[in-house]
Amino acid sequence: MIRVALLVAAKDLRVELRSRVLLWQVVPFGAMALLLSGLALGPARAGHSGAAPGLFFLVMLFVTLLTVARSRAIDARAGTRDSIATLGLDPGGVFLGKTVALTVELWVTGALLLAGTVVVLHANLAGTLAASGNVAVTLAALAAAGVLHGALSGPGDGSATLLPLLSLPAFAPLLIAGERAYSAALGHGALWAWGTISLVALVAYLALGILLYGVLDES
Amino acid sequence: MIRVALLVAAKDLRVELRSRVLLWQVVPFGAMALLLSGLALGPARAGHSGAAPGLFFLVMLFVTLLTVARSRAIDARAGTRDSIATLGLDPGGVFLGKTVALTVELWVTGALLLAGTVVVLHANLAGTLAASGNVAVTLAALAAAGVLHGALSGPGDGSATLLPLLSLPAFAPLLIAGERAYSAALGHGALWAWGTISLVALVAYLALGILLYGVLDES
Amino acid sequence: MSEFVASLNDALVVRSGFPLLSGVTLEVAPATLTLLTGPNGAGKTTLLQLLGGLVGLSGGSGQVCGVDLARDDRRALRRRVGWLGHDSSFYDDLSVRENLTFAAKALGRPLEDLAPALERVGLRDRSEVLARRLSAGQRRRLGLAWLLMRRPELWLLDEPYAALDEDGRRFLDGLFADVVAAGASIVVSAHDHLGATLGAVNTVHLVGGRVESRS
Amino acid sequence: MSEFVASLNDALVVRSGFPLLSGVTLEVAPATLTLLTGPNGAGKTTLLQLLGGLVGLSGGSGQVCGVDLARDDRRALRRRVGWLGHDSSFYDDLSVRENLTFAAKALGRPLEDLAPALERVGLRDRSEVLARRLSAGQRRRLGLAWLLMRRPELWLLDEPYAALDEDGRRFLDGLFADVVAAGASIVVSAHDHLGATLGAVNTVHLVGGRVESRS
Amino acid sequence: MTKTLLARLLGPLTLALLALTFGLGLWVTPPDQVQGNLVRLVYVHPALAWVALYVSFGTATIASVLYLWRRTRSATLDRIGACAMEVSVVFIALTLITGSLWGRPTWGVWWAWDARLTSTAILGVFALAYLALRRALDDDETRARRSAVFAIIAAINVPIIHFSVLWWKTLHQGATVFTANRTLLIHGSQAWTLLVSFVAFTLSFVWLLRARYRLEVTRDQSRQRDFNEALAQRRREGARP
Ligand code: HEM
Ligand SMILES: Nc1ncnc2c1ncn2[C@@H]1O[C@H](COP(=O)(O)OP(=O)(O)OP(=O)(O)O)[C@@H](O)[C@H]1O
Ligand SMILES: Nc1ncnc2c1ncn2[C@@H]1O[C@H](COP(=O)(O)OP(=O)(O)OP(=O)(O)O)[C@@H](O)[C@H]1O
Ligand SMILES: [Mg+2]
Ligand SMILES: [Mg+2]
Repeated sequence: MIRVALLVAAKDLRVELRSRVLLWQVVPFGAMALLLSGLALGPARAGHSGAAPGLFFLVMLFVTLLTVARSRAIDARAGTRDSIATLGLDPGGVFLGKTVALTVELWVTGALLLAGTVVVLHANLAGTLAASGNVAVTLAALAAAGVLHGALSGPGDGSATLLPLLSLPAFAPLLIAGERAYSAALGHGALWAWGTISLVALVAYLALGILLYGVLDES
Repeated sequence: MIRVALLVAAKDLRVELRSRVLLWQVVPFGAMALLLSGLALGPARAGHSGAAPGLFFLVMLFVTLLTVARSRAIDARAGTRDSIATLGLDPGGVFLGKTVALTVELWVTGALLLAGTVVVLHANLAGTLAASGNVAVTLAALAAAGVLHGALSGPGDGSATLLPLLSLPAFAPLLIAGERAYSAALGHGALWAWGTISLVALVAYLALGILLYGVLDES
Repeated sequence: MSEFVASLNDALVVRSGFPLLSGVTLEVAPATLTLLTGPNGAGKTTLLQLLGGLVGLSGGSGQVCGVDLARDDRRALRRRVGWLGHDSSFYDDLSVRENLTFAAKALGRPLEDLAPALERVGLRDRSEVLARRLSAGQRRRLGLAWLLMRRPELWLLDEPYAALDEDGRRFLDGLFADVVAAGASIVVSAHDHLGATLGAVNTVHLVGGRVESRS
Repeated sequence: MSEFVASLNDALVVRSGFPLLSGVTLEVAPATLTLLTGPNGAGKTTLLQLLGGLVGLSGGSGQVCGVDLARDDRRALRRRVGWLGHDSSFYDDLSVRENLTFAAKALGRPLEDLAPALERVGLRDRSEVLARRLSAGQRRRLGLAWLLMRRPELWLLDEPYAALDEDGRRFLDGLFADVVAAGASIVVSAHDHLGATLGAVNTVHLVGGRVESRS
Repeated sequence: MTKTLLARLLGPLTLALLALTFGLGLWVTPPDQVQGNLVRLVYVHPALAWVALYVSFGTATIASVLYLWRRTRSATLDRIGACAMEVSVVFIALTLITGSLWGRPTWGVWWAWDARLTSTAILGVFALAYLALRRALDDDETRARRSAVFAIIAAINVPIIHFSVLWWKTLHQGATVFTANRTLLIHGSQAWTLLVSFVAFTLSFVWLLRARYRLEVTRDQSRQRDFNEALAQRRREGARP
C-alpha cells in the first residue's frame, strides 16, 4: 500500500509541478481571496485580528476544493480512467497517495497564506507560530476529507463536477476546530483542546478513506 | 449577434437544467458557505448584520467562479471546440449568450442566498429588498467579468484550469461597490452613488467582452 | 485570385517551438478529392487544421477559399469549411437531436433538413439519446449529420472511416462521390484505402511535416 | 473451474435503464484470437468492458480468468487483463517516458523493459514529448507500449487498428501472432479485416447487444 | 549614429540623475515642519508611483492595444508589452515598499485597508498575473493575444487608483503635487528636486526596459537557432536509414 501511495503521490506532485498551477494560480488566488475577504468585511472589521483565523480557514477551504477538483481532473478522462483501472492499483494506496500530494500542496499554500494573514490582517506572529502545528494537522485532515469527497463526486467530467461541494458539511467540524484552535493560540487560550479534535478527525478520515476509497472509485 | 446570443444562452441553460448542477450543487454550496462563513467569523461577529453584505458577495464570488468553470467545461473538449469553431458563430454573440445564461444562474442563486442572508445573518429585510435591484446589476457585471476571464483561461482543460481565478482583481471593484451599496441600503445610506459604479462596470465589461471575446477565443 | 480552392506555399506550422508542418506546398483544385496519407505523426491532422483555419500559419503563405491565411481573419474561413475531426465531439449533455438543432440554428439552416440528415446517417432511432451515451461509431455518424447540415465549398475530414462499420463506409463513399459531383472539394486523411467507387483521387503523401510525394 | 479463459452465459449489461448487452453467450478458449464484429452500436465496446471488469454484470452469469463476474470483486480481474480502449489515454501532462515509468512501477515490472517497449512501438524519438501533444496514432502506440509492459492472460483491444499506419498494423499483426503462440488469449473488436498473417480467428458477430452468428 | 550615442548615454545619464535626486533630496532640501525628515520620501515615492502607474503600465497597455490592432500587430510589440510589464512589477513593488515605509511613522501601521493602497496592491497582483499567464501558455500567438487582452483589462485599475483618493475617504494623501488645475503646490528647491526625481525615475524605466528588451532579443535569437535545428530534424524524420 505504501509503495502505491508513494507512486501516486509522486505522480500527482509531478503533474502539479509541471503545470505550475499551484505556484502561479492557487497561491495568488489564495492571496487575492484573503485580500478580498478583508475588503468585503470592510476596513474597520478586517483591521483587527479577530477575524483572521476564520478568514484563513475559509480561504483554505476554497483552496482545498479547487485543488481537489484538479487532483481529480488528472485521472478524469474516460480513456485515462480505463487505462489506469486495469493497472489494478490498491485503492487504499491510491487514496493515501492522493492525500499526501494534496497535503503537500495545502501546506505550501497554507504557509504562504499564514504569512499573508500576519502581514495583511495583523494577526500576531507569536500566536500564529504557536498555532502552525495545529494548522498543519487540520490541513492534512482537510486534504483527506477532500480526496474522499472528490471520489464521491464521480468521474469528475460532465454533470457531477460540483458534487464534492455538497460534502461541505463534512468539512465543517474541521473548519470550526481549526479556527478555534488558531484563535486560542492568538489569545493564549486552550490550544490543545481544539487541536485534538483536528487530530482525531485526521485519523478518522484516513481510516475511512483507506477502507472505503475502493468502493467509491469502483464505478 | 442577438440571435447567436439567444441560441448560445438557450443551449447553456438547457445543459445546466439537464445536469441540475445549479439546483443540487451550487445552491447548497452557497448556503453552506454562508453558514460556514458565519461560523468561521464566530457567532458574536456574524450575529449582527454588518458583515452580511460582505459575506454575501464573497460567497457569490465563489459561486461565480465555480459556475464560470462549468460554463467553460461545456465547450471544453478538444473535439467539441473544433466542431463548434467551424460553425463560425459571431464571438460577440457567444460572449453575450454565455453572459446571459450565467446571469440567470447567478440571479437564481443570489435570490436564494439573499433570503438566507436575511434569515441566518439577520440582515434587515427592507434594506435587502431596497438593495436587490443593485445586487442584480452587480451580479450581471460579475457574470460578464466571469465569462471574459473564463475565456482568458484558455480551453479549460489541463494546465490552465484555474487561471480565471487570477483575474480576481478584476472582480474586486465589483465586489467592493456591491458590498458598499448593500451596506448603504441596510443603513439607509447613499445607495445610488455605489450603484452607478456597478452599472458602469457592467457596461464596460459588456463592451470589452463584445470587442475582445473573439480575440481570446481565437486559438 | 487563384483558380484553386486552397493553395499553400511552403507553409510552416509551429507550436511551442516544434515544427508540426515543416514546409508544405499544395494545391487543391475545385471538384476534386485529395487523400492525405503518411505515417503516424507525419502532420496530416495539422495540415487539415491549417486548411480549416483551426491553427495559424507560422511561416510561408497560403490561401483557402479566398482567405489569405497569413493576413486575414481565420474566423472567416472556418465558416466556409465542413469539418470532421479525428475525435469530433459535441455537447455531451445534449441529445443527438438537440445537438443538430443547435448546429442548424447556428448555420441558419431550416430545421426541416434535420430529419433527413438523421435518417441518412442512420441515427433516427437514437435521436433522443444524449451524445455522451453514443458508441464510437454513432458519434462519428453524428459528426456526419452535422456536416450534412451545411453545404461547404471545402470538406475536411480526418480519418473519417475509423470507427465506422461497413454500412457507414459505404455511405461515406457515396457522399464523397456526390460532393465532388456537385463541384465542392474534399481533403481527407486516411490510413485505409478509399472505396473503389470513387473516381480520380489525388494522393498526397506526407512525411516529417512535409510532402514527400504526390500522385 | 472451466477450461475457458472467459465464458459468459446470457450476460446482460444495463445502464440507466438501457440494455447495452441483451444476453450474450460466449466462450474464449486459451491461446485463441476472437474477433468481435458488428454494426455501430452493437455492443462490442460494452462486451470488452465487461470482460475487463470495467462494467458490472446486470444479469446472467460469467467468469473471466477464474473471476466470477456476478460474485467476486471486479478489481481482481482488472489486474489480469491487458486493455487498449477505443480512446485509450494517459496522463496528458506526463511525457511518454514518465507515463510508461508509472505503469511499470505500478505493475512491479523492471524499468529495463521500458526502452525496448518504446523502440518496438516506434516512439523512441518521442519519449520526452508530453502525451497531450502526441498525434492520434502515436497515442495508440503509447497504449501498445503500455500493454507490452504487462504479460496478461487475456488481451482486450477495442478497434486497435484505427489510427495506426501500415507499419503499426503490421506490428500489431505480429504482436497478436506472438501472443497467441505464447498461450494467451486475445479478444479484439474491429471493423477492418485483420491481417492475413494471423492463423485461426474466431469471429463473433454482434447485433443489437447479442451474438447473431459466430464462426 | 545619434541613436547609438543616445543609447550609450542612457545608462550614465540615468545614474547621474538618480544621484542628483538623492543628493538634492537628502542634503539640499529642508526638512518639513510637520513630517521632519520623513518628507524626503516625497522625492522617491510619488515618482516611483508615477513610473509604475503611468509610464511602465501605460507602455505595456499601449503596446498591447497596438498588438491587438491587426494593422500594427508584430512580435516586437508583444515583446515590449511583456518587458514593460516586468519592469512595472518592479516599480509597483518599490511603490508599495516606499509607501509602507512612509506609512509606518505617519499612520502608525505598515498597511491599512485604504482604497489607494489596496487598489495599488491589486494592480501588483494583476501585473504578476500577467506574467503568470505568459508562463502558462506555450504557443506564441495565443500567448501574445491573451496577455494583450489581459493587460488592457488590468489597465482599468489605473484610473481607479488615481481617483480612489477622491471616491473613497482615504488615509492616503490627495493630489498634493499637482492639483486639478495643474498648479504646483510646493515651491523652491523642493519643487526642483521633485521634478528631477520624476525625470530620473522615468529615465531609469527606459534604461531597464531597453536592457530587458535586448535580453529578450538575444533569447529569441537563440530560440531561432534551436528552431532551425528542430526544423531540420523534423524534415529528416521518416527518411529511415
Ligand atoms: C503602501 C502604502 C502606499 C501606497 C501603495 C501608495 C501608492 C501611491 C500611488 C499609486 C500613488 C500615485 C497616484 C497617482 O498619481 O495617481 C501615490 C502618490 C502619492 N503618495 Fe502614496 N502610497 C502609499 C503610502 C503613502 C504615504 C504613507 C504617503 C505620505 C504620507 C504617501 C504620499 C503620496 C504622495 C504625496 C503622492 C503624490 C500624490 C499626487 O500628487 O497625486 N503615500 N501613492
Ligand atoms: N512539443 C513537441 N515536441 C515534439 N514533437 C511534437 C511536439 N508537439 C507535437 N509534436 C509532434 O507533431 C506531430 C503532430 O502530427 P499530427 O497530429 O498532425 O500527425 P498525423 O499525421 O495526424 O498523425 P496520425 O496519423 O497519428 O493521426 C506528431 O508527430 C507529434 O509527436
Ligand atoms: N440511455 C440510452 N438510451 C438508448 N441507447 C443507449 C443508451 N445508452 C447507450 N445506448 C446505446 O448502447 C450502445 C452502446 O454500444 P457500444 O458502445 O458497446 O457499441 P459498439 O459495438 O462498440 O459500437 P461502435 O462500433 O460504434 O464502437 C449504443 O448503441 C448506444 O446508442
Ligand atoms: Mg491525425
Ligand atoms: Mg465501440
